[in-house]
Amino acid sequence: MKIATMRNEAEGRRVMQHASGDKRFKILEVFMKKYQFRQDSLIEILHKAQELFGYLDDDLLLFVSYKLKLPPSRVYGVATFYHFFTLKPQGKHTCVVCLGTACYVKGADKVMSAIEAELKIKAGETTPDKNISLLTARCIGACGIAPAVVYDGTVSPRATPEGVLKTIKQWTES
Amino acid sequence: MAAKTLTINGRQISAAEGSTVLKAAEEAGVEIPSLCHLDGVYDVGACRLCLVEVKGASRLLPACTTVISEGMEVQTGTERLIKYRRMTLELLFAERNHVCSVCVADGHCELQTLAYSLGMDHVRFDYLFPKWDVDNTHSLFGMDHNRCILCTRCVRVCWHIEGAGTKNVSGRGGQSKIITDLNAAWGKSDSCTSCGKCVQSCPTGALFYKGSTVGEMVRDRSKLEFIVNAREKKLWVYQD
Amino acid sequence: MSFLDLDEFLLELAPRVELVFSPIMDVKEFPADVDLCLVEGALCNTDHIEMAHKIRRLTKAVVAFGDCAITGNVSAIRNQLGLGNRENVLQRAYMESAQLNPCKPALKGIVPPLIERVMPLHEVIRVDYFLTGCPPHAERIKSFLSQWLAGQKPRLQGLDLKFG
Amino acid sequence: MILGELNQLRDREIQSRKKITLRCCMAAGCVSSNSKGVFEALQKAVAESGLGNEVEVRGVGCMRLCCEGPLVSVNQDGAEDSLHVRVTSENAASILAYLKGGKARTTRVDAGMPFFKKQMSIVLSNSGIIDPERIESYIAVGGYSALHEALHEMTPAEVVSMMVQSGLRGRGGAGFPTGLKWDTVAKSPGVAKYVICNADEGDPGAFMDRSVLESDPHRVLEGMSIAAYAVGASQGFIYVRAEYPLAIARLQQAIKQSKQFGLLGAGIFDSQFCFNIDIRIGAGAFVCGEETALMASVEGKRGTPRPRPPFPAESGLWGYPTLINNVETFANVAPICRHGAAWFASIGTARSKGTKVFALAGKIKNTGLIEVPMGTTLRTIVEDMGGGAPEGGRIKAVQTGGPSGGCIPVEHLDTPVDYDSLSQLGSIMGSGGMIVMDDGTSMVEIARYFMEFCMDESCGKCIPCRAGTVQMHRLLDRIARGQATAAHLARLEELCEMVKSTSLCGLGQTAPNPTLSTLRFFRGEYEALLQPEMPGNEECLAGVSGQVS
Repeated sequence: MKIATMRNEAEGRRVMQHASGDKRFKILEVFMKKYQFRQDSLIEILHKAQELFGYLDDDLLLFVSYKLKLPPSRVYGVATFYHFFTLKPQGKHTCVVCLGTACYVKGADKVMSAIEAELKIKAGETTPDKNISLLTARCIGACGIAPAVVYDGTVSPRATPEGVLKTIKQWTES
Repeated sequence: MAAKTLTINGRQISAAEGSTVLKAAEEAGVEIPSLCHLDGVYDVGACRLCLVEVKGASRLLPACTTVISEGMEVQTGTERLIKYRRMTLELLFAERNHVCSVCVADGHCELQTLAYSLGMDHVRFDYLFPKWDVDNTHSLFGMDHNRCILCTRCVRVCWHIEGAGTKNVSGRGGQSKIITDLNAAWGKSDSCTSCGKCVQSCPTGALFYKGSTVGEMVRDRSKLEFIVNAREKKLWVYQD
Repeated sequence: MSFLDLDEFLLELAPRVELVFSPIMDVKEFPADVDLCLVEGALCNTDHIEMAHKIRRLTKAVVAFGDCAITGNVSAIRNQLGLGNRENVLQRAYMESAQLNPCKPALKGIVPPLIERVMPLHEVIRVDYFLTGCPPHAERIKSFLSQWLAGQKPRLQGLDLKFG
Repeated sequence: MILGELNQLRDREIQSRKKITLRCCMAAGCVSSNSKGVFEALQKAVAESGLGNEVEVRGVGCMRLCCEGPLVSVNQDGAEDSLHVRVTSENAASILAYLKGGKARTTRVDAGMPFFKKQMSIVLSNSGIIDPERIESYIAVGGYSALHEALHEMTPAEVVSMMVQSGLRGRGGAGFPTGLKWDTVAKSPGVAKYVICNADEGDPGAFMDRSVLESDPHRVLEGMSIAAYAVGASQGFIYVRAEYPLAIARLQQAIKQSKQFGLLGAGIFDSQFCFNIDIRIGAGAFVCGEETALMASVEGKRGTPRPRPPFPAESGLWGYPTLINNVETFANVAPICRHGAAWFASIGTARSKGTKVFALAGKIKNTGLIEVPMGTTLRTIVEDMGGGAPEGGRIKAVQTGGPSGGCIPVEHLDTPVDYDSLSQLGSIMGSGGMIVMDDGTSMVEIARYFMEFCMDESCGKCIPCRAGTVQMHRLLDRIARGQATAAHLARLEELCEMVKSTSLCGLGQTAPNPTLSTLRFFRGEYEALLQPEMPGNEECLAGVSGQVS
């Protein structure tokens, strides 16, 4: 555990900080303070932590459990319960294929298979070169434009296997 | 304390107000099967084995979390309930790798006992044969996830009685797993006090004393009850 | 072996039943019109499956005899090792675990082709009775056979249904 | 804020309106088709054409015909003039040319087509009309006047009784009478009480709540405030899916504005009533739509449900009485307050009052959002409004209720849409997802798809759901692959019944519904995939017959 005790010169008292000196921990701490370090804010804190760091590693989860005064097992249990949190680093690009019912009946499964075949990875995995992570969603609520695919956070309508492969190829070639 | 009168399987009984159906039945000598209930810790109503029929209720109700009321009419062993309980056990046996013949808890296992008492002589669902780890890193105890039924008794005793919060559940659905701290090796746990309460609470052979071999893992639940009674009722002298 | 633990009951049994097929008998073909067949062991290879179907066709009452036949038991542990296919099983058994002369049986017809997944008997054929235990205790066998010989539908309960 | 100020704001906003309004859809569906680009192009074109005094470009919420987005609606003197579809940033400017008598290079659709004309708007009455990012825009259409009325002219008990009389039932799926729920919470003793808005719209294929939040967030806040007043709560939470970033942003904005205007916080409308709302963002767990799981998640825990009773109305968030309603339910509250319970109760059928918003999607020409009175037939929705199957297809079934619902075959299209009729057909109203399937859709595949969904989303707490969904999925998969016998099908049905009866929460209890309903209406499709059993082995795997026990 890389949490160190440091002396806060200005206030003349000892405070706990993350030993790495990584600024992002400070930002996260400020965010936690906004929630008064309330234990029920755990999920919001984890959202913020993932936004800052990209994924939740052990060190980060320990920091959160320390600050929120929660058992580490509880924090880990919550972080692994929800699909949205990832404990592994993601690729440079993310491609989320919506597999909601509307997208499914309009051929999202074919779009998915095309990407899996092209990248040779399965849903939930990242290419070995850490370039692209392939993810699925259980409905992003964009059923009117099904099938929907989300490239790096931007929703794209009416996906086809050909269209998706074009975007993927741009990523693999750049 | 006020008492409530109710009928269980047609027999009129009375029990203290606020009792659960499970407790009232137990006091009246009616056994209701259960795997997640453990005296001394809060109930979660998860195993669904203690489901009973209550007249007027639209659904089956878990005896462990249903509080008795005046005039309640409870059936604990209808054909339908027995059928469901048997299927629940079959689902459990198929879910992980419960191989009684090589299990440390053989002969002392609540899952096994329920199986034969409910007449489960074979499992009609596909065995899933998942690959789960065995954590043997702790100096005193071991955990074989292959035999875990996710009743969460260990999680509850660790939090509720020991107060360590070492154990919890990670993942979800069929991928749920009992973890130690941040999914660490048990032997490396910072928070585990090695009190052994989780081992005492386990209904199957998932948690065991190291060194026990087939059929040797016998548990003493009275220790758990003792410590709970000691704290809650100030009964600090162990009574047989 | 636990069948032999029946001791004197075997003598009682002898005049009342005709043993027509068994591993300890020199009979190659499974005969027709069998009244009762106690099937031991899980199904691991194609011969087992063929045999199971033959038994079912020619037998009135089939008993899954012992935990292996009922659950797969220890013989099904290879399923959870995730070995994936029979080649890997042979590799593990004959090569990796061998202490001397590692070599895989290669000649055709010696080892029947292994099936991908070890199965309990009832996954393949209809089973009339299940006699649990590893091994099933002699008392349990005796109770079962006595009821059956008396013309009843055998019923076992309580501890007589215990696995392991 | 007092009433006078509210009215002043309203009047000022109305006066500032221009002769012509160009409404550009800025809800998630259209945004993904670059409606932002269209919006900017329109603004630029207005500025360049010097029509700034006459023409206002307004970003609005959902205009419903999502499949044709981005949508731009032209309104002159308060009446809709034309609706432009699939507008691009390139051809957007030509709409201005059209206004000056020229020709628009955009495609137009008939705003009088049945898709629009057969709708009846209560929940969506402001959707596509007001700017969801400006509270003034909501106030201009009478927003927050209902809250004022409730606070100053009604007692909490009167508000509850009004809800009871309106006959409103929960729009989240189960259809529990809303008034009864409010009444229970109001009567439950507690030093604290909470109001939760369930915006964890998890049903795949449903996007009504997203649209309401993106198009008219203040309506939900106002509904929650009225509810809080009625039950005596001072803190509210909106639990919204992380998959809806735009809805979250608009809600945050709306809460901020409401606080600035004194419509949230202490002493609202100069009364004793204090109410605050916090947003809780879900993290991708369908089970959190179940109210006890949702509360666990709001408390920052694993979203696992717990047995009921005790019901949340008696013992909910942190053990205090808690009112949980869905987005659409809260969205109905302010209109009921404004127009009265009798007005609301006059709409719909005997046991299902008001309107229902549906997300129409799948193999159908017009996909998008519709709001119709309860009791409208499926045929009206699918054939008249939806325009039937796309070219070459024939409608086979309509799926309602998502993974908890069922498939209604085309023969039953004349069924009126209300809670009871749908449940008689083995489906449920659900939250409002309506997926149309055509000839090309295999019903066994659909059942397997939903079972896989439930299996992945099972929280793992109770055994029937955790292990039962896995086994049901295996059986469905085996059937779909053509490797099953009649015995497997019998086993599947037996297991469906068991999981339905024994699971802890709604997820498990309803997980078998898509399978059971497709079995009920499309059994032939299952049977066509079955293999014959080997002779002498017919009962193999058939279940409990003939065993020792």
